[in-house]
Amino acid sequence: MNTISDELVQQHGLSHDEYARILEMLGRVPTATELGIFSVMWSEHCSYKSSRVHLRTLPTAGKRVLQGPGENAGAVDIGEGLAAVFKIESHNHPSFIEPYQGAATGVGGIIRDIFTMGARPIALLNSLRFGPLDDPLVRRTFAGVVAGIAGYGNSIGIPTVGGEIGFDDSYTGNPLVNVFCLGIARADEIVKGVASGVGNAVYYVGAKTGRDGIHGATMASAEFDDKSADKRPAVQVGDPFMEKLLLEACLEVMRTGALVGIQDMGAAGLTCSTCEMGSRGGAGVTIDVSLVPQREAGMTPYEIMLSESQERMLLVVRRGHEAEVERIFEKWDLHAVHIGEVTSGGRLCVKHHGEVVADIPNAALTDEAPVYRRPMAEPAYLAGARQLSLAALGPPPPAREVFRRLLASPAVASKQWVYRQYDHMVRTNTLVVPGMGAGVVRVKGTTRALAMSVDGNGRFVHLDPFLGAQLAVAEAARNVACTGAQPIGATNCLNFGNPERPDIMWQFARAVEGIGAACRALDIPITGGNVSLYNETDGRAVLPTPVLGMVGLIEDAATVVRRAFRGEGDAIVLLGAGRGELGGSEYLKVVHGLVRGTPPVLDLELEAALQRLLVAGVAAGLIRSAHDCAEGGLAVTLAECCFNTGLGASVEVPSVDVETAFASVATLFGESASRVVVSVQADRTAELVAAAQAGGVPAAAIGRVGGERIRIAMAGQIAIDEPLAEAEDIWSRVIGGYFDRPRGAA
Amino acid sequence: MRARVFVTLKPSVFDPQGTTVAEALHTLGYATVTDVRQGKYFELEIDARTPEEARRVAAEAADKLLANPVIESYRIEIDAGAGAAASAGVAR
Amino acid sequence: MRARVFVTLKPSVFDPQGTTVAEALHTLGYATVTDVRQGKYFELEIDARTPEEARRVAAEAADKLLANPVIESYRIEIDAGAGAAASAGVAR
Amino acid sequence: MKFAVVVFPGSNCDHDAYHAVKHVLGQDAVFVWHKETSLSGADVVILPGGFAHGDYLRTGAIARFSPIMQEVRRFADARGPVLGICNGFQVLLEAGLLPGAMLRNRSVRFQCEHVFVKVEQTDTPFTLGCRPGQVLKIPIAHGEGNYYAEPAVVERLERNRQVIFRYTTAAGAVTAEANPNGSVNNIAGLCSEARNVVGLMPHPERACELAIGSADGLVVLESAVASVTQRAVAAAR
Ligand SMILES: Nc1ncnc2c1ncn2[C@@H]1O[C@H](COP(=O)(O)OP(=O)(O)O)[C@@H](O)[C@H]1O
Ligand SMILES: [Mg+2]
Repeated sequence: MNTISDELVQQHGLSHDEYARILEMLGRVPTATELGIFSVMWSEHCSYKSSRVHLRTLPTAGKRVLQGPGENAGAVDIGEGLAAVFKIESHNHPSFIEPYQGAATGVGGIIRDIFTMGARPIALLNSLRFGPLDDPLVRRTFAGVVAGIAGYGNSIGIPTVGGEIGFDDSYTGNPLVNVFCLGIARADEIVKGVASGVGNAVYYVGAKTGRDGIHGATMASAEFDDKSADKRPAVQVGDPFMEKLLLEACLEVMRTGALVGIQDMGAAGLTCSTCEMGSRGGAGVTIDVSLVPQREAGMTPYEIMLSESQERMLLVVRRGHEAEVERIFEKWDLHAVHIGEVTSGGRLCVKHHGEVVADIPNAALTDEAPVYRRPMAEPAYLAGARQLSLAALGPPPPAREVFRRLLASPAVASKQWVYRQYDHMVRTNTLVVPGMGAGVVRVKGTTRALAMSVDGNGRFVHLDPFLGAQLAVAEAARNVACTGAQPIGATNCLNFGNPERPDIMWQFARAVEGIGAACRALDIPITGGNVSLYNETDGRAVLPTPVLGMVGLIEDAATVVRRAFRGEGDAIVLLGAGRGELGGSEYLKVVHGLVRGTPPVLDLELEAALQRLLVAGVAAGLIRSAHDCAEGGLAVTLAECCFNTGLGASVEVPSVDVETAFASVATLFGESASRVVVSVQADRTAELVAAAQAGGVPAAAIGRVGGERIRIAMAGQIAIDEPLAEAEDIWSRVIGGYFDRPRGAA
Repeated sequence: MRARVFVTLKPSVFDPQGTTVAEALHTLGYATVTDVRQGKYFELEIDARTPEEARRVAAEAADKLLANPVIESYRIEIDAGAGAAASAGVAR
Repeated sequence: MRARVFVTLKPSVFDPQGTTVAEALHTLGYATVTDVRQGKYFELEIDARTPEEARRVAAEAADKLLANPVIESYRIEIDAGAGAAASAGVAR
Repeated sequence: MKFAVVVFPGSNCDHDAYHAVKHVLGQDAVFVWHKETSLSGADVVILPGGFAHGDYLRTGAIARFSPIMQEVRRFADARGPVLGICNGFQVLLEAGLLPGAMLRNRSVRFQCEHVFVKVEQTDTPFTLGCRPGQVLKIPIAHGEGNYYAEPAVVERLERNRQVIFRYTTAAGAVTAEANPNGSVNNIAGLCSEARNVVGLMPHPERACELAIGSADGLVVLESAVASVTQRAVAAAR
């Protein structure tokens, strides 16, 4: 009879009460393998035990939703019998420990989630957060993460069509690496992660199982501290070549009808895939781990069940079709191994050379895993941080200087150094490439296209989690609407600190409420997502960072617009109105080193009207370019519309009504929401303005495209007047400047 | 002085490149090659007076840049001069 | 038996990776590192009875696959057994 | 007219080449798996881009041993038009069907961007529809496209007019700035001595429709069609 010490229970990240529940559920002391299985399945990462009660409140239904949360990825109907299958995943902790491999395996993982559903992945995006680039260690992490994303995505041949990058001290020891993937499937051929049909064969295919990543799932659920070094052998190395073979072979197998269900082995590896598939199918699964292909000698059942080796899939194959499936995998130089069967009775039974080493009801590991309603309390910092007295800041620097400093801020500056490393054109679908707004890919065989954007703003959420999260939803949706796409579904990745702290839990809960409220108002269902908690270093949490991944549908791919101005003489129209809001802005951060104030107000009705106007205006060929105002406000937005075009702009903007000393910077750099800079053929300006007014959207023709300067006047006075080439030069060199030697230097 | 630095993946770390090379060798008929591990190899020319000094510089370079301590280990050999025998390597 | 194969770019071939490493080392303050060349390193486990046989297999593998003669040359060392001294390398 | 697109494990621009040939150009296209031993009676062979065998070891190093490569060699020896794009070019180099080798990009990073290449020679099956000196805007997407050959070989290539594409400015000037990866003499593409085998790093198949940024690459595929037609006419005479 084995015994389990308190210490062992603790090492497995299980609380006293949780262990007591295991004893009760099993009616006996667990075996070591069972203890390991419980520990990973009941970890925060796999069980969502702290977040589940909140996530349940998100709106997940909609007329296009084909698959909501609960499967490997969500799916929405995009017409013509097709579905867009998409999801976002975090790989934060692994990317800190080993940036290249951590990011690479993050990409690998989310791609598997998509093709597991029977969809061919056609686009990747990523949302990244780092500490300041002045820190050499941060630079190393940054370069490693970007190279890892490139290394995996490029090799497997899925274009990375967009993303975003933010910087803040709080991410220095805990970067965020969130990867989004979208694939296309036939709507009636979506494959699920189910095991059913007693006697059907369970197959293992892909890379061999090694000792890597053991405890990876529990690691992602524990705060970093000095002791985390002990857990470090848990680094997984990605093999994109293997994944490419798996991708092609699995899609081929799916076309045969031989498959009952399939799931990738991600976090918690074989454990998670077996019990989740069984649980979804209302069946049991019995496997013999001695049959699992192993990379190292002498692996124990515990290790095999918990290994997080990458590029592995679990399949349930209809009886009688085994040879057909094996043959397809052989063609791709993969060996599918029959490791078990589907059983009745709903238990996960693990054998080792025929001897039972674990026997657990699936439900105990999935539906009946612990769920906590953790205590919440408004954080103490909030009241103070929300106070912002502009007067106390002293006089602001001249607008021209602020403009230049903002263009040189890594958060605003061109990300070309990054996305040039990503193959963003492979598959020849990319209509809008990175740097030109939301990524847009066409759907071959149809007239349609899909726009995608990932957005989040940790500062806003830090200052008001409810509003900040709403703003993230609005920005992501607005970004896709700027291309002409109707937002039709979203996924989210919630990156927060330690949920056992009431103030963090409060941030989390409020942010989820905000996402829900905004999605309801904009009529956008959430079809899935990911939660990453314990993003802390030595007790200090990252800025609370919910990231929204938004998908929009464009009926006629030929109408797509980008952010760049199109032609000399076009009129520039500002949709929406500025209120001069500087709370949480890039301006305050860059110029005054502050994260303070209240985020911009958000009128969701106006936001919805604005997005409707954009979609209709683009479809009608009226709007020729569109770019939303985000970090850096109107002035930066205007500049970005000029960059990469050789076209300047000259505008006169109405001054906002704030303290006079700050009127200029608030007008130019304030980050009021629901604003978009569009361009329109000059003789159609009135048409657009009228359409806006009819839709209830403020609109003002503020100037025209052309010339070689960026000129912004306010109240009759020139505030900014910069040569386009100089501004573009500043903006385009920032990130590369941290990594590349200046040309000509010895 | 020349330092030769061999960087290899730690034994427990998966080596997809080595695995792929091994498979290719099998396809080519080299069945007796039972395992392949692929690593990196650096030759550093170091302006040092003593082999010890060269080794110290090479080790620092390896620690900071050439090897990734999370997944790799390295070994250094010093060629004191052209034609001189390699001094014994020190692994870490 | 273990064969160690070092593949290096021929001296006449520009080595972008080595150059980048050298620059990075200079940035880190290692001015005494005057040149860096980066190559590949393979460890082949070979089921061979004699070191000569292992060397022959390794050389064939290098000729056919591991090195590209247009830009690279290689060197082989054989570890006859654990703890045994490396036999002298043969370059080509 | 039939194009064969060879698929190695790890090829990932196979669908792009297929799409360009079949749906943009309107010609017949078939995928040919690397383990096959027949090119299915194709008139033109494309070795597409990607990461054959993961590009582990060296780009193209393992792919050259694939069974289909014997057929490709036979086809090339019979003067059939063979186009190697990016990874396909690298395979041709490793297989010895074209001279030289690829080094890491000078930047030591993968680069994906539109570049300009000048068509240096129009007497190959893949450039005969070009104007001499025509500049094409075509994307690159590679980490190892830094072409190298020994000086004597480069000299011979130049003398034999085997350099088919060169990286240039938009105006066709051969400058160091226009060279994205450090290739010797700004070489972006080559042909064999018999001129029927062409390899290039840029991706013409990704530049066949304006909607995706450029249609300048289409002329490369159109040339192949014209060349096969010409050969057929010549043979009939
Ligand atoms: N990590 C990244 N990967 C790929 N593309 C990126 C990345 N970061 C930024 N981009 C691209 O750069 C452009 C500007 O990004 P951002 O400033 O966040 O845009 P916006 O303000 O419109 O949200 C976008 O087109 C985006 O897709
Ligand atoms: Mg953004």
